[in-house]
Amino acid sequence: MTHTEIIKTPTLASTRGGSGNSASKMVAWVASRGIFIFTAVLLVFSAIFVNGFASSVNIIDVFHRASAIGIVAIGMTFVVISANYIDLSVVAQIATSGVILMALSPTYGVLGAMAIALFFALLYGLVNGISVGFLKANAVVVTLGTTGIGAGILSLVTGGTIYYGPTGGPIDAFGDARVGPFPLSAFVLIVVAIVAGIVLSRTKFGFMIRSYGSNKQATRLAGVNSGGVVVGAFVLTALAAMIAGFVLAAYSNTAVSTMSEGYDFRALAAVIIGGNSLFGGRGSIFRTFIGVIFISVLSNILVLSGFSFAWQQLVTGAVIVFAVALDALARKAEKR
Amino acid sequence: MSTARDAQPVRKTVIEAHDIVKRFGGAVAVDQVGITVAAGEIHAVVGENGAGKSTLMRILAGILTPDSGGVSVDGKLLEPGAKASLEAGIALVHQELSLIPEMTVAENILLGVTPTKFGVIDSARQRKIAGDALDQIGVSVDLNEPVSRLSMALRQFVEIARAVARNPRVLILDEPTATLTPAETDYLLSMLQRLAARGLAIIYISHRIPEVFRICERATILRDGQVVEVMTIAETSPNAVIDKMVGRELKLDLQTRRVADPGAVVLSARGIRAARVNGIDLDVRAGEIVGIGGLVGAGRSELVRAIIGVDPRTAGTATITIDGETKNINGYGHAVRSGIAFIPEERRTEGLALDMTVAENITLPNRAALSTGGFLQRGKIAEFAMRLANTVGLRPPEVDRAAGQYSGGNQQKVVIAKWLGREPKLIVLDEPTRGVDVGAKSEIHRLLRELADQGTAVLVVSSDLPELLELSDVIHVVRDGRIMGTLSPDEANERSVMALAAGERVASSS
Amino acid sequence: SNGADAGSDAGTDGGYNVYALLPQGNDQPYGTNYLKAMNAAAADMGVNLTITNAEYDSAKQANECSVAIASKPDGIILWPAAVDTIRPCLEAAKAAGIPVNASNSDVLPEDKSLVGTYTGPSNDGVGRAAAKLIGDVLGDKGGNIIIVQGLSGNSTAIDREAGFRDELAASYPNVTVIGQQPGDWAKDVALTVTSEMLTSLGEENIDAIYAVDDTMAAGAIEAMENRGIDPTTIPVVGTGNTELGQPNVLSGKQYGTLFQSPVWDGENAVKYIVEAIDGKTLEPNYFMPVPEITKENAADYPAEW
Amino acid sequence: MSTIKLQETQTGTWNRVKNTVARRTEGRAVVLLILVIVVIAMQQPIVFNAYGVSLARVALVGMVALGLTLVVLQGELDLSVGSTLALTGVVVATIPDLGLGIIVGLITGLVIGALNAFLIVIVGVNSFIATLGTLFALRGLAFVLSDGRPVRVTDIDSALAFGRQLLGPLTPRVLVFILLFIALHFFISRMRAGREFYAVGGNRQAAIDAGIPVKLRLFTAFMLCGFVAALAGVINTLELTAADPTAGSSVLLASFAAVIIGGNLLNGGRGSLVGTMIGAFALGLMQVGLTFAGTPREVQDVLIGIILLVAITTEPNNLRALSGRFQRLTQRKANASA
Ligand SMILES: Nc1ncnc2c1ncn2[C@@H]1O[C@H](COP(=O)(O)OP(=O)(O)OP(=O)(O)O)[C@@H](O)[C@H]1O
Ligand SMILES: Nc1ncnc2c1ncn2[C@@H]1O[C@H](COP(=O)(O)OP(=O)(O)OP(=O)(O)O)[C@@H](O)[C@H]1O
Ligand SMILES: [Mg+2]
Ligand SMILES: [Mg+2]
Repeated sequence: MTHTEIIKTPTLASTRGGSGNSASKMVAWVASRGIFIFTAVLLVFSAIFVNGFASSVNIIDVFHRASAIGIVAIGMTFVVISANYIDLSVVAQIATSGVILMALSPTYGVLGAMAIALFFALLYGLVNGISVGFLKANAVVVTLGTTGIGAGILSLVTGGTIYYGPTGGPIDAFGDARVGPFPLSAFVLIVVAIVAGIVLSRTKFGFMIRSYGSNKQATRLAGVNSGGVVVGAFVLTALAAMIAGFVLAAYSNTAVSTMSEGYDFRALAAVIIGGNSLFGGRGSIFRTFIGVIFISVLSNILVLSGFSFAWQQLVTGAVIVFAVALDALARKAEKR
Repeated sequence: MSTARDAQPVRKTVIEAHDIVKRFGGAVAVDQVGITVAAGEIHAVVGENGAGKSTLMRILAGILTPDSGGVSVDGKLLEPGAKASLEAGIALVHQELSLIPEMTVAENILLGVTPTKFGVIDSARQRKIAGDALDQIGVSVDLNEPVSRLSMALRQFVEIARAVARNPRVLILDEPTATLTPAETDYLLSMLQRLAARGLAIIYISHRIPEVFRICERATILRDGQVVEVMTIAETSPNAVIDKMVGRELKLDLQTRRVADPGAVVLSARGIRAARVNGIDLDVRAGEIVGIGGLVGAGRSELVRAIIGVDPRTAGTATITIDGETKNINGYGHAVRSGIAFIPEERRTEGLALDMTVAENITLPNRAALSTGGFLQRGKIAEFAMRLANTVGLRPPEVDRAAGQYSGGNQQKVVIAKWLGREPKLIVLDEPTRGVDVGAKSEIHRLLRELADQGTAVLVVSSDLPELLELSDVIHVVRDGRIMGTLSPDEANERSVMALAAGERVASSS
Repeated sequence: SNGADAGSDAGTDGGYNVYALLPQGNDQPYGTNYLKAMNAAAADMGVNLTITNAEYDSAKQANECSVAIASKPDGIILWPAAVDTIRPCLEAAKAAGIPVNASNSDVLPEDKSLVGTYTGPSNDGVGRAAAKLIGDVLGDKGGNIIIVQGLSGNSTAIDREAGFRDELAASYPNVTVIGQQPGDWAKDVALTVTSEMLTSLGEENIDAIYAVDDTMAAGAIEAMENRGIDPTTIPVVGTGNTELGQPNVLSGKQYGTLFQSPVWDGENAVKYIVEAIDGKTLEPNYFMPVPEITKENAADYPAEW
Repeated sequence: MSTIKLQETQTGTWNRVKNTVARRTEGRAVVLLILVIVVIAMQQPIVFNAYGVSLARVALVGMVALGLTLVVLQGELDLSVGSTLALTGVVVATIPDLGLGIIVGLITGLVIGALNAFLIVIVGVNSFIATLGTLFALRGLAFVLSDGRPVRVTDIDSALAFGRQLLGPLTPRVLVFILLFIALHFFISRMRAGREFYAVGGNRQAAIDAGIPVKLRLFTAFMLCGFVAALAGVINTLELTAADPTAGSSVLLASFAAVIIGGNLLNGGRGSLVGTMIGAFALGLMQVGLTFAGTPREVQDVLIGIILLVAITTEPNNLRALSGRFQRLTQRKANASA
């Protein structure tokens, strides 16, 4: 968001900047940054008390958990901030790009396959974006529809076939590649985060997305092609989902039509835990990134500590509830 | 007709508020305010935008709880909360319409007090009470019609009927005439006098001082959240009231604008048809201010919105000519790109992103100028926004404060400011000063004149006749989506405009 | 697709009308090949198949069961979405006089009387066989092992684990399961959780890994390779002898697996429902042979899925 | 006394009919239903002969949707219905005494609804987010209680008895479904508390200002929604004689689809249970028909996906927007050629 250094706002603080009396200001400040604090605490706690967490091999696993879902979440942030709640169709999108990469690179080469995947990613982005942006249809329903169509067709075409690449092939190599102690996919995640962050916070397009999320009508009446902005948001999400599909496929050197089940809500959870507003307008890629790190570390230490799947779900859900409740309280404190 | 001045002098106080303080964040909206209103009195509350009028009323109605101070009815202090105030007989007609679109007129009138038998709605009684309320204010409308299908004016009267249906002791109206035409306003005012005559205590908020002088007995004048003075209308003058409101000498130059030597045609619309617009031709020249008059529901907004492509046209073409080059206006985005600025009717929903800062709102239409290679230039934005904020006299001029925290008038200044940055060739304004106080209003008028003098073409829709007459070089009067007549300043006066608006064809020049 | 007209009572080409109520289909590798074989067999025997896929939603399968019964087919092949939930379906079919065979996942003992027969692997048996492979490779000294489970709550996964643990308890007391996480039938998930279990439990403390199918076994193996562990030092046992698993077995990276044939499964489901309809007397079970596969004999069993 | 006329009120029966139609929200749902019925009548008449089965499927799709509609009418969402269904199922099955189990199960539903409402109303979390959290948490709880495997009810025979046909070919599920619909429809159309749901969804600030107990209404809606989901869970468990912790995975999206196709506005304030009912019928009958025809599941998904897309993009308002753009395009061409 734009800051104006030359003007100070003494008493009349903006809804963004916390509120008048310093006590509630403190509360607001702490609460609205709660997720950063929690993440820090969680990391320290894990490093000290969770056996093996700090080991380099485990860091790699954490990043493996974080990269694919993180890339999706970062993409989805654009849809969320444009006040369109969620893109459910990322599930179908990830699987589509992953399967295309593994299934077609033998014939068309890795780049050829990626090009084809890109085509479908754009297709998803455009269909979703046009339906929501220009036909003014509700995003949740639209993407629910495109998921049914896309996943259905993918499953019809590929069945449950598991496509796998040659061991040591380029894709496998990418999946196993390390940069120093980190897996290559971690760097993909970070690069995507940085680029997305710049786009959202620094560019004209990002500004229009935030403005649209804040007030559709006013944005349109300012001469913004609001439909185009929405299409842009969904295309960015689709591109991210495509990259995530590549990363996920490369990680296990396999792809199957069911590979991305649950990625829709898990990605959204990351966006939300980061403290982005579902009402649109407010939020940042950095928040999403932190949200991703948080849930990845959480599930990692739950497994390390030998919790059963049941308890993992229970704890994750509880944490989401706690995080969002805190965010809501922060908002209240700011208002007061 | 009877005016409040003949009303008998000694009556018992019904509602009394004392030492009311309300802060929003650090901002003091209402500061140590007291007010007393007697039965049968119509009491005006006037003040500039942001003076704290609406806030005070919301406190009286128990919707906002004050940080300190209390409200008492018949000497009994009220519990906090809307329910208590309602039961005590305080009914508020909000500044913004607060009806439920998908509910019927009857349901809306009894919203919150729906009569029931064992929880089941007693629709017979519901309709009876609603009908009575409408009769009391003398408005006829189908009780089963969903409010979403009513005209703005009708919605305003349903609001009032809702307040009346709670047969209140105290009736508060916050700028009820903002969306009404003179005829409707006239009707509303005499209706209020009837209600007062029956012993109702009425608090009346308006920026239209003449209305206040017509029906009110006393006026509490607010400035910056404080009571400046409580005046007895009979013993004062409009200018005195205005001076108190504004707190400075303010001469309203009400001379109508000399006809500018019309420059080249900038906007030309031919055969425009759209929803509730039935074939309209009109031209706007450089340096000319063209006014559109008519009744609410006449389709004036629809007309201008159709011309510049905000709403779809079903037929007709509009062209804009800039330094000799003529372009078709295809869609709104195209219109904006070719130098048109539009200030919409619905400030809060269409004019501003309320939770974004003033600077961000100003950036929106100027994003191209304020970014290079797709990247926003933050430093530039700050200065740019500040300059415009000062140009329109935003108070306080704090461009990184959320726009929603400014009062109506200041919000409108921001809406205008953000367009000035584009140095538009044509400015279209729909109700430019609705709910804007006299001070801000005259500043906005001066601004528009200056723009016209600099050669900008201006198209104004207004329900505020004095404003229309004061500003316009030429006035088109619209009815049922058609131009009924066109009046030049020497022909134009309240009568001639209303006559056309009401459908009487009179001979008109051009 | 298949049997588009199976709804109508008398099969158009005089063959039997059979409903196959399955919990998976073209959305899973096994199901895909199971369906292929099933359709092929049906074509041979002139059976009109109507196939449903309940996606492991037992309520949905129950409704599909009543749909099937309503269209009065000659027989029903039922692959339970969750074995505990199918009693009402079986009773309704019995009441309607429609023979039902169970396929792939056997019904509970107390429901056995309600089905003609069961064809398919003994999932319990598969688990036991896996336990044998691991028990034998670890020898008398036994050791600590971890389990990479299938999708949580999935009945096949549950049955295999049960059989596996029973067999260990019965015959290999020195083998102890020290960790278990769900791999969701997916290689990437298996890869991550295996690696994490190796971290938390200590590579040196783990002597063998049981992954309840070969896809996840492949994940477990890659997890070890990523950490620079030679997979042959920690024997991995999977299930399926799949296209993904067999190369690992041949190369010795995966110690062993169990050959489960969707082809056998699909074919025999059809074969025996026809016999049931014809009123032939049937064994209570026709178990799919599930040979133990190791490096030695892997070549003799071409992968089917 | 003088009166003023601000708007011509149309009269005449035709206009009244036109208005009434114009006010309804169920248009597209009706169209779809008619379409489905016609196609089925031609392709799969058995769907109607076996109406008991078909109705059971409609009830399966529609019951949770009824509860969801109440929440949607207030402009909120409940993503946790699927998990609620699974959890209550497990609760019912784990309690030996069936009667007691059912009661506890239903109470569980109410408690979950109250919990969601608490997060949304008191704490102030957006309902989409809050129920996303409970979606995960409750599913986890169901797994914890059931140890991740199906739980068979102890008193199987009573459960079986429940599943049997009660009235002609109608199972208890169908009858409960119909009764529930009648009750809820009466509630939101005739009772004050229910009718005020429309106010809460239509203009919340106005509802608050009018003194409507908005928080109470929200609590009511979410608790009813939770209760209905629980009811569905109970019925599943009884019909299946066992509870599956993975149950209800498809419930959320199915009910959501029914609500949307039923013409309920997601922003709240506009819609009806009748619409949801029609939507459920359209979807349910279609699924049964496709099952009879042995259509692969994938094809069914694609079909439903297409229907959803069409349903949502043909929202009257959206259509208007579309036609507007179209006109502008054609105009642009005209201008270009001119
Ligand atoms: N919800 C709010 N949050 C923060 N500040 C507010 C809020 N509501 C009002 N204010 C501030 O309180 C002051 C008084 O606002 P109020 O709406 O009462 O003015 P008003 O006299 O009604 O103006 P107008 O004539 O434009 O309606 C203004 O400075 C406004 O910015
Ligand atoms: N008879 C009506 N039917 C439906 N909507 C109406 C009717 N009359 C007015 N409205 C709505 O009320 C608003 C005001 O009406 P409209 O804009 O046509 O009148 P106007 O001449 O522009 O007056 P204003 O200056 O108040 O906008 C518009 O949004 C219009 O849609
Ligand atoms: Mg006000
Ligand atoms: Mg207007």
